[in-house]
Amino acid sequence: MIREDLTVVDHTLVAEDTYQLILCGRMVHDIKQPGQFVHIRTSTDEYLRRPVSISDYNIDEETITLLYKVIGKGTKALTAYQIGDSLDVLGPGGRGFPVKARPGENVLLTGGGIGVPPLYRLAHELYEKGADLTIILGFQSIRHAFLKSEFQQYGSVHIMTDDGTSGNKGFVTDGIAGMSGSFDRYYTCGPTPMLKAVVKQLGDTEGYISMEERMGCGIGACFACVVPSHDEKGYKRICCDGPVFHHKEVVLT
Amino acid sequence: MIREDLTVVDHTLVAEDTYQLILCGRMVHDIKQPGQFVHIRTSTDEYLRRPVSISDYNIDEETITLLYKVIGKGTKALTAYQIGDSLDVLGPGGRGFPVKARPGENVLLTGGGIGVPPLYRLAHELYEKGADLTIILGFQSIRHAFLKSEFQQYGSVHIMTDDGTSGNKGFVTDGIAGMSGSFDRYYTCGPTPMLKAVVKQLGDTEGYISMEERMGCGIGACFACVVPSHDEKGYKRICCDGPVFHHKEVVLT
Amino acid sequence: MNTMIQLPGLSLKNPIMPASGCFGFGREYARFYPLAELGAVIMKAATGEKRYGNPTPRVAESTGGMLNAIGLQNPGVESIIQEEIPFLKAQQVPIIANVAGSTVEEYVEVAEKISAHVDALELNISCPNVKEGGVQFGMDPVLAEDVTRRVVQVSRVPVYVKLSPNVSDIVVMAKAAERGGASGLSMINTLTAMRIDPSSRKPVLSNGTGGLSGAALKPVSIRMIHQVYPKVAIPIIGMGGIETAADIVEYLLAGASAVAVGSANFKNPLICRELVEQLPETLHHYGFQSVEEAVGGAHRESVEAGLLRP
Amino acid sequence: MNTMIQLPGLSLKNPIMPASGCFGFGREYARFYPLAELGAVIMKAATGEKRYGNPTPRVAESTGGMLNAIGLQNPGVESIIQEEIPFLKAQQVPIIANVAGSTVEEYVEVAEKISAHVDALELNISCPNVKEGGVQFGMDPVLAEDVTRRVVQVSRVPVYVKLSPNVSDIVVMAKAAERGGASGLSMINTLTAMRIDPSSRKPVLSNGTGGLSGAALKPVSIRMIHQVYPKVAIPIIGMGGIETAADIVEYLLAGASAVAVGSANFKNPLICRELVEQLPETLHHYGFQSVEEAVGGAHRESVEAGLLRP
Ligand SMILES: Cc1cc2nc3c(=O)[nH]c(=O)nc-3n(C[C@H](O)[C@H](O)[C@H](O)COP(=O)(O)OP(=O)(O)OC[C@H]3O[C@@H](n4cnc5c(N)ncnc54)[C@H](O)[C@@H]3O)c2cc1C
Ligand SMILES: Cc1cc2nc3c(=O)[nH]c(=O)nc-3n(C[C@H](O)[C@H](O)[C@H](O)COP(=O)(O)OP(=O)(O)OC[C@H]3O[C@@H](n4cnc5c(N)ncnc54)[C@H](O)[C@@H]3O)c2cc1C
Ligand SMILES: Cc1cc2nc3c(=O)[nH]c(=O)nc-3n(C[C@H](O)[C@H](O)[C@H](O)COP(=O)(O)O)c2cc1C
Ligand SMILES: Cc1cc2nc3c(=O)[nH]c(=O)nc-3n(C[C@H](O)[C@H](O)[C@H](O)COP(=O)(O)O)c2cc1C
Ligand code: FES
Ligand code: FES
Repeated sequence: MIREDLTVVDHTLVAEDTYQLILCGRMVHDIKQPGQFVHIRTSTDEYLRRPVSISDYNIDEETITLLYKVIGKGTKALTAYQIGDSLDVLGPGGRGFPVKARPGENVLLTGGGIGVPPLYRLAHELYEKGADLTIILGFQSIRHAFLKSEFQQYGSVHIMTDDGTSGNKGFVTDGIAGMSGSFDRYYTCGPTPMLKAVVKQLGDTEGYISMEERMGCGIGACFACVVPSHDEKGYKRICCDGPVFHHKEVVLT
Repeated sequence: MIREDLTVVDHTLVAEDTYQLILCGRMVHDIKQPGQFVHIRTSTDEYLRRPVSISDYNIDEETITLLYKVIGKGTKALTAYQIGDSLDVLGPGGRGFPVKARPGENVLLTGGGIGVPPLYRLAHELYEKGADLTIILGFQSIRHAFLKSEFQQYGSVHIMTDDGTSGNKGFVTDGIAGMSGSFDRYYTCGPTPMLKAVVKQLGDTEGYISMEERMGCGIGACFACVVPSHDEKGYKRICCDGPVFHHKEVVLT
Repeated sequence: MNTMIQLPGLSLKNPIMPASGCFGFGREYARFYPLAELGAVIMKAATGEKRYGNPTPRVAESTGGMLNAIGLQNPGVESIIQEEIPFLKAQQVPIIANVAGSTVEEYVEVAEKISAHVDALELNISCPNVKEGGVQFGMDPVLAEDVTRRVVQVSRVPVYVKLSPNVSDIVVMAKAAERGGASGLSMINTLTAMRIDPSSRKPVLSNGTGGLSGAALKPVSIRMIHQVYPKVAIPIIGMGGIETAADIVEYLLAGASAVAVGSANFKNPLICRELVEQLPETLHHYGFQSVEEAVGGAHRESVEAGLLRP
Repeated sequence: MNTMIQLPGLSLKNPIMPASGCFGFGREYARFYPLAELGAVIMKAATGEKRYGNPTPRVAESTGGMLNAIGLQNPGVESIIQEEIPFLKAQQVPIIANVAGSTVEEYVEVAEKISAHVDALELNISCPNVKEGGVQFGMDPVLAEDVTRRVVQVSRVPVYVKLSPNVSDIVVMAKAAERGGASGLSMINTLTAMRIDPSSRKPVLSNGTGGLSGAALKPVSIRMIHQVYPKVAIPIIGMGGIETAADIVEYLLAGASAVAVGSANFKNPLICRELVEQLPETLHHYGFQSVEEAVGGAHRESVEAGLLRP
């Protein structure tokens, strides 16, 4: 984990209010797993950095790819960065997805909205290990969808939209319900209500969920980002013990 | 008095930490006298605007010329504005110098440091009325001096520097002491200690002084910028009753 | 969109008014827009005699806010009645007089005189910038109740007591004002603060301390209004750091029925007018049909606070 | 430049330490720089038993600052002594333990146990984010004096009492702590505050209120330290919104002998190290030969505050 001024090498709108930001710097060498995140200082006057998942990276080119959606002040400020600008980033943070797959295993990836990006690198690595991937991505509407075709190189992609403007109408859980056969493992990232529904639906299947919570330090020191856990300590910090947890590790409230 | 987004048409360094900023907009048509000022919002997060004197203006080109010195946060922020940028300005504010002169009258202008700019337009207008101008400008050193040659077209210019690197060594009051003959009228602008010394030195000569004080509203509503006065009300507001006062109007403390 | 709001003595076409001390007696801002567009105007503090106030510098900046130590400079109640109120009356806007003093007698005298000419009083027991009077009444519930009662007795119009945030328990002070007969509360005045200039090694303000206002103060004010709202039966005029229409919604939700805008007038002399224009759309955006519907809203929502990702 | 400062129980190579709760128990920041560079480390609050704290969201932003309602989450005093202090000891940096509790007994128990392992205690009677205990001791001078006395009795190391800004009269609280036997004061904790989200219509923090920290708080803290300094004979550790070395000089001038840096660690995890590096030059720039020379400086300057234009 380092603090580094990364250089913006690309910044493009990929869907409504959603941008792809490619940053260049040495930080990429510290990435250990898909699903880790960076903690970004989006402007100089804010006390809180913004956590954004690493969607993809390239060691040779020393680039990290992020996808973010404009929600409030911080992500709005991010949109102003142009190619060549430098951005104060802390990272890579946290523990990502354990990339577990034997050739031929059936693995399910489900992502909702801006929970989709961290699954992208994960899909790539699972695919390389020979897993059979079923990928269900949920978006508000066709205007909000992204990474659809990119995911297709790694498995069979199913799009769900709230309004049915792309793929099937419904939530990712409706998508899961429509699948035949069972899964050896699943990975999911999205808003907490979605995570809860997915975890419930998939019962005892081995699952890994990526959580989110408002963060302070982003490195484990302030206890802003805790989630209750089943172990003796009673809590996990999303920023350093997570954001990815085994589905039985934490209590989803 | 209006609030207007003025366009930066020129911005250059003219002396150490001192910049000339030329702004374009309709505001220029409201200027009534030399010595009025504009109240600038130098960045979006600050509560207080910064008052800066109008040094010169051009009705035909709709431009206003300011000269400012970098002192702190606000003036530092000003330096970032580039040609084409727009700047939120309130003005023209206050009452300037009454331009009183009969041909041949001996008129003294004394300015100290960043108190020099408002005298520039004044010199121009007094000159046009046929006054004989003696202009004494005080600066810290030659590196801080500006407008020297520009003033020469209007009268005899005497430079005083604290360190003697340009003109004579000493304060503007030393410069005044060195003048022979008497003056029909004087105008002065600079730090309060200088104003006090000048007013004392020139005794009963009719004089006009331009004052400064930290401002809130800049339009007369908040009473931040008062100076005690000799009238029944007991005070004057520098932002709207001034910044220029007859030397007997106010109490210099 | 219905932005009207009825408060004791005040029938407001919208809930927005300039805060006391940040708008003088309205003359200067009337050059920028018709004051009739405002819900009401709260005048600069009035005292019994004219006051010069504190030595300068009287204002300074701080992160997200500003400090002031004007010290209640004003021309005195008689002069305000004769010179200033007629001007404001001609603008066709409800007038609230801010009443200050060093003694209970002075408060009573000012209130009695000025209440014949305005729609409501804002009893300023919270000015941190004067040596005597002012905030001492605002920090002791017994004094606060007493001065409120005596002012209410003589006032011909409803009295809103302006509370100070410089207290351990704002609810105690609010209840004291209510017991004293206040028709409403005005929350809040500035928080006592100081900046020291490392170069001069002295406080930036001549007075040493000054009052912190502006956005930095907003979360403190919201907290206090949220605390007080369920504990009193009288309406609250909320203020502190309002700069946007969304800020106003935040104040309404906390429990304010109307709001005052202070320091932001210095940033932008047109701010009050702009907020009046923007409020209907902003209320609509957040799903409200009227100002009234939003008042106290944060006390009624029962869904859990949490992070819902779109 | 001499940046050393001697305080009861603490021999600091420089006056800069991370503030309690913003630096955990040091482990995370030790990955960024050697903690030995710091004047001292103030640990996260310790309570008798482990505490989970408040539900999330626990942090929010506000203009010029942030709000938190962590709720004193910590693994409990025994675990801190066994798991955390040995790590910090190995870093060769003075350790201050932040002691919290819901009852006087709990404070006493925690202080007694932990004081055997650290260089000083910071008695936290000012946490606004817990339902019982904490700040109630910090708002009542009788309770404050009592808990201080009892903690001082059992503590093997000097006790610094951490005051709350949520009071009407900070001097009364400071004197109560001094009477109780405090060796020093720590000023200040966070100011109780709230933000409401106009979309959800609810407070942004699950706990409703939270503590305001950061630059927005600085002028309040400076004011309080400036008020307290001439009224007590014990040293003050100053904090609230420190982000630059000039901020530190401002705190020293107000009367602090050392400072703590809190929220700014979240902006920049290397801030404390950077301030340690910058302080000597900044002190020199403002004409000081040592830290000590600056302490309380604003109380000694006699030239008039005013605007001197260069
Ligand atoms: C581990 C992790 C990974 C994430 N990855 C991505 C990603 O790849 N792409 C993406 O667009 N978003 C991602 N998010 C969500 C992203 O952090 C928020 O959308 C962002 O912080 C919003 O900031 P804002 O200033 O625009 O919004 P505001 O609402 O103005 O922010 C106010 C505060 O709330 C916090 N906050 C608001 N929403 C969230 C949220 N959903 N999660 C955590 N904190 C929040 C902000 O960080 C800030 O401190 C991730 C969150 C976490 C915890
Ligand atoms: C009527 C008038 C005309 C002026 N004309 C000019 C000019 O033509 N050129 C020029 O360079 N400067 C001029 N000044 C001074 C200029 O306003 C200050 O230098 C400037 O405000 C400093 O702001 P800052 O943020 O850089 O400094 P900071 O010290 O960071 O400012 C902090 C606060 O103090 C105020 N302040 C600081 N110094 C002064 C000062 N000398 N006078 C009034 N307020 C001050 C600032 O406005 C701000 O509110 C004038 C001042 C007045 C009152
Ligand atoms: C320059 C200035 C002068 C003020 N004068 C008064 C006053 O005379 N009477 C009063 O009750 N409040 C006075 N206040 C306080 C404001 O009315 C208001 O309560 C406070 O500033 C918070 O609002 P704001 O953050 O929008 O400025 C003054 C505030 C400022 C900034
Ligand atoms: C996230 C967070 C947690 C805190 N936890 C504690 C704590 O456990 N004990 C304590 O005494 N103060 C705690 N504080 C208060 C700080 O120590 C400090 O007094 C305050 O934040 C002001 O300093 P700052 O503006 O530099 O953050 C906490 C502050 C923050 C922001
Ligand atoms: S954000 Fe500070 S512990 Fe996770
Ligand atoms: S600055 Fe407000 S009255 Fe002059």
